[in-house]
Amino acid sequence: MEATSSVETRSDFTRFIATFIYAVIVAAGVAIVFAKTTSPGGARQMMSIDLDIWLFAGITVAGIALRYFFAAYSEAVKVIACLGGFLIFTIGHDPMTRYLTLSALLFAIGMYGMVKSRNAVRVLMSIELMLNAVNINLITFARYVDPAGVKGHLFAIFILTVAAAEAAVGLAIVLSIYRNLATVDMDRFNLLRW
Amino acid sequence: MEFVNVQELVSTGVAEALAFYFIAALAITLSIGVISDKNVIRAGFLLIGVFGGISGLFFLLQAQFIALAQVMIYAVGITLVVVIALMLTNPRLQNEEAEEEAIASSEPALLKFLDSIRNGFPGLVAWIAFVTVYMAIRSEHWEQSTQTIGEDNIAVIGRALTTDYSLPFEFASVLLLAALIGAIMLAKAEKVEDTDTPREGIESGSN
Amino acid sequence: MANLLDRAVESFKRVGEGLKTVFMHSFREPTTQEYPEKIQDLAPHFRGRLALAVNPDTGDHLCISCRQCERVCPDKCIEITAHKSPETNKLELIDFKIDHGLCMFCGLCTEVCPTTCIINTNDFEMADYSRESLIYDIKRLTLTQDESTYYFDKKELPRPKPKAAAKPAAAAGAAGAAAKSAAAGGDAAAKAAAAKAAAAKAAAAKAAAAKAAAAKTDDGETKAEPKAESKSEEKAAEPKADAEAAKKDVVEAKTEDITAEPKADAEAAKKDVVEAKTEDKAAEAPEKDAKKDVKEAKADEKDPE
Amino acid sequence: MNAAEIYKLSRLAIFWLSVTFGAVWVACWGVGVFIPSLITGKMPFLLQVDNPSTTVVFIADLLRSLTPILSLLVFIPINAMFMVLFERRSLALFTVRMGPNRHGFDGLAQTAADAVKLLFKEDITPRGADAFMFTLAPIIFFAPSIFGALPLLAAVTNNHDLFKVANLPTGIFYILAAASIPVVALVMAGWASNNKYSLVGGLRSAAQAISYEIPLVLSLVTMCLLAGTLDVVEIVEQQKGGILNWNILGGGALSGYDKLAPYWLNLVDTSFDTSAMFGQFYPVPWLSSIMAFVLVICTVLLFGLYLTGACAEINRIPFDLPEAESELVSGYNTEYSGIKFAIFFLAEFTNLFVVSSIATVMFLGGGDNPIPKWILDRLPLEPISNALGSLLSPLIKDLMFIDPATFWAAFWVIVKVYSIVFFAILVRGTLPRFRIDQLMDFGWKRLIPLALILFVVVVFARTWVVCHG
Repeated sequence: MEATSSVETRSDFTRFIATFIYAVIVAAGVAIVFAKTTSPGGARQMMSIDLDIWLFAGITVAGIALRYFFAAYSEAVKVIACLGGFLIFTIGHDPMTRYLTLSALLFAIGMYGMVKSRNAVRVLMSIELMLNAVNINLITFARYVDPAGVKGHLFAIFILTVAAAEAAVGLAIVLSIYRNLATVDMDRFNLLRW
Repeated sequence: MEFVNVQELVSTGVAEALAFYFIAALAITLSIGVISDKNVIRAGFLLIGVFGGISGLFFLLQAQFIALAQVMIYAVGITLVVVIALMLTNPRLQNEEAEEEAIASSEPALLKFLDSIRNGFPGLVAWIAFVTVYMAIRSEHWEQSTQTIGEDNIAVIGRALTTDYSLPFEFASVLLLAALIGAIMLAKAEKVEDTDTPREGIESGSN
Repeated sequence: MANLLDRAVESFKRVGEGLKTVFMHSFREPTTQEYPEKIQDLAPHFRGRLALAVNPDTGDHLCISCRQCERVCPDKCIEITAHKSPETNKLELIDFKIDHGLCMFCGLCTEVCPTTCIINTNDFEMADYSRESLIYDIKRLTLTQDESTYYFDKKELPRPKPKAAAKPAAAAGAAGAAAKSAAAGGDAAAKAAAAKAAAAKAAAAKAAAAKAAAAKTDDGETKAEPKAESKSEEKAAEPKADAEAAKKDVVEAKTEDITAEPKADAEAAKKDVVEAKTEDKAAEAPEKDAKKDVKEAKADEKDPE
Repeated sequence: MNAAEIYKLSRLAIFWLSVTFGAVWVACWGVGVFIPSLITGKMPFLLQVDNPSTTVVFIADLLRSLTPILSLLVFIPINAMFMVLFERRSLALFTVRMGPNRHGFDGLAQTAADAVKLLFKEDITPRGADAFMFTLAPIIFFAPSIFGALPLLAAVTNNHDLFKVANLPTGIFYILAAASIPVVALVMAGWASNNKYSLVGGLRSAAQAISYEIPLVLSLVTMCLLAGTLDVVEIVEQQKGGILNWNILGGGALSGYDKLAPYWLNLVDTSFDTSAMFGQFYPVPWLSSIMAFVLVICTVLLFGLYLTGACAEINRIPFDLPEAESELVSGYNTEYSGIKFAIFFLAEFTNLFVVSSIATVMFLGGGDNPIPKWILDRLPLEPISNALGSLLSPLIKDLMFIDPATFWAAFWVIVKVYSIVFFAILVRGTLPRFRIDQLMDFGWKRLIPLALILFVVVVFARTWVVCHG
């Protein structure tokens, strides 16, 4: 996505190597966390409190750098960063935190996609993704905090309903805009200028 | 000889963790595909994969009803999304995007740098949101219950929907009806001659 | 609402009827035949593989090497090798080749054959592995005596006489005269004809008329008006009402759709012509005779108009 | 009369189905009973292990749990092969032809030959196609028909010990969810083929599936309402006891008549107070009796509705718009060849089988004997079954090789399923294809209102009648 001069100048081999190096870096980060949590007396809570966040920040910066200066493959970097970050954050945690972290990650991805995309249909898809992330959250709480009640399930059902309605109306709006403007590009929707 | 309860096998320890990580990896990878795939139709199909993974997570969380509803609604619903995306997107639009990117890449260095910072802004926001939410999750300690969700979960849901939650249920039905009518009204072609000749487009509208 | 219900019930009934009909079809005998096990009964005049018949009674080869088939063949797929025997001063057949890869099964060769030697059999399974093997030599072409009997019976061909029985020239003359008179004089001529050849002659006369009709429709050889066709058929048929075989033929001819299948009719008739001649050993230039007959018959027909 | 061909077809069906079932039966028994017993030392006379290790026990349990999937994996391809032949021969009967009868026993090897041919054909991916999606589509199309059929397996085998694991409390909902997945695969196949015919086929299938899923689901939901549960095993359990107890005839609305029939026919002592029993089933005498018959009419209509919706859902004639040969070459599978096409073909027939099985379980009482119990009791079956039981008792006791209840359940299920399949073939032989606008009109303007009306009527009628469940 980022249009940089390095994209044109780097060869495919360099880009691949950069991506690979990035994968190795992330794997190293994951290994550090894994070693910390599995070492004797190294329960998750005993870990220095911000290590995982610093590690995640580190791999993010490394990813941006490799992407910007060595033109590593954009999608691959994103996938590796997300998977690595997810592992760093969840290894050694109880299941509930795992689910909640996944939910947060999916929500963040959906948010990024919603802001970033120019295609209106893709924006709708991102919104669906965010709603689903919320659903995971609700069901997780229903499972681990209140198994006897079904409030989480009920809210999830209502969210499904709203999501379906939102998809229908959203697509209808997109369709109608497309009829008028012959585009689904979000940047060109200037109907509400005044 | 005792039989193995498959659900118990899944919900205890290692097997569940393995299944969780597998599904999570799938969902994360596919959702990144959704937001970054060049082809929006392909992105739609990947989104179905994400939803399938999430419904698998619901199965792991013993929420069978939600999992199945997820499959049923999204398998058909998202197919619709894809179909509409299919009808709306033509190769010409994608080419335009590529052209604009090419124009953007030929700007002077400083502008380009500023541009890339601007481009990176959504990523930054998402990153901060994720880390913040994670820190909140980590710092909070919920009292976790050890019991599992009962088999008659669906009956409980049904009863709750028709007794305690009947008002939101009705609201949801009204919302759906309104959405249905609204969607039909919006999507209906007004006149025959309007359908194939779009009104004055962006070119003339952007002056 | 009531209308809707009526229509619903009506449509259910119709669909049910359709389902019932289709289901009842499953109790009908299949119309398909399992080919290699069951071979359909083919019509006697089915034009299958060509073959050379032998005399059903004596087993003599019927071919006299007249080369008429070779000449008439549109595809030039027949090749006859013959030489003149120094002793009898007659043509002797050495080889007879038919390339079935070229043959289009028009049946012209069987029509012109004066001795009913070359015939169309009912065999249609000629698939082979190479083009060369589709060229049949005399060995493969010649039928056995039994097969010849079968085809002669089936096609209702008159049995040829043994070779050395009658004098060819005289018989030919008689036959020619008889045919001419039959065509020209009609009733009286037919009665006057010799009792022995009555049936054959009548048939010949009728065949001549039929051939005339066919010729008119098929090619522009003769310029008769279309009107004359049906009339000529009847006229030609009337005179020979007394002859039994001829009568039968006439009935058949009448029942058949004349305008639709004049060709087939003509073929059958032509064969009769050939038979008549063969019986009288009219080996020399029989076609000319037939043509003459035809012309005369035509002239006759035109007269009344 | 065409007795010969009909005889041949039925002989073929009996022979082939018994072979298939024998194979599946042996496979299930071997994996689910024999091997676990062997490795845990429970096998008499063979291997005596006193205390098997936990690993061995775990493997044995795993094998048992995998039996349902295994049986489906064995059963589905073989059965689909037979169904292709069955369909071709039945269509031949209807169109006064012979059908394939050359290879093997009455053409039995014909489909096998076709399958082998398809497997060895070149697998072509068109230029410009999305290769990944193109390959994924047949798999997504086929997989749900295997996984979706799992609860049915438990239902049709009388909840046999081996198949218990396959059951889910959400049974029918699970099946419906699985059944809605293939449409995604069709759109995917249509889009990925880079061919406009395929694309139109895929889009049509999406539109059609969305339209006809509503009446389909509504009819099944109504039956679930009548039964009071989503669990297919329980639904089958409720319908036991003869044809009058089946869901197609009011879901037990007539079971009062069924129960009272022997008394009215003077088959048992007449001193029994029938009116009390009648009142038990039909609390408000006249209204209840009428409502029972209203229910019967409704459920029969719902059965027809289900069959129609199912026919459209699996793209069979007269609803095969997505693959209309005369308009779209072959629709979504135009570009497919070789093994991918074979998978599409296999899945289509499997879907037909699964859909018929759902109808059997939901409407026709699963593996239930159609003869009412009070007639069955009067038949001299007991001595026969006793004799058979004593004959086979060593097998039954130790190795559970033959379980008569399961056997008869499987037998009746197959009879019912194949009757529905035969009916589908008959419909295919009779009705011409719809036009796309007729299809949509029929779905939205006729079937969905009908389904809603029936739903409401059933809800009201049910309050007056005591149904099972």
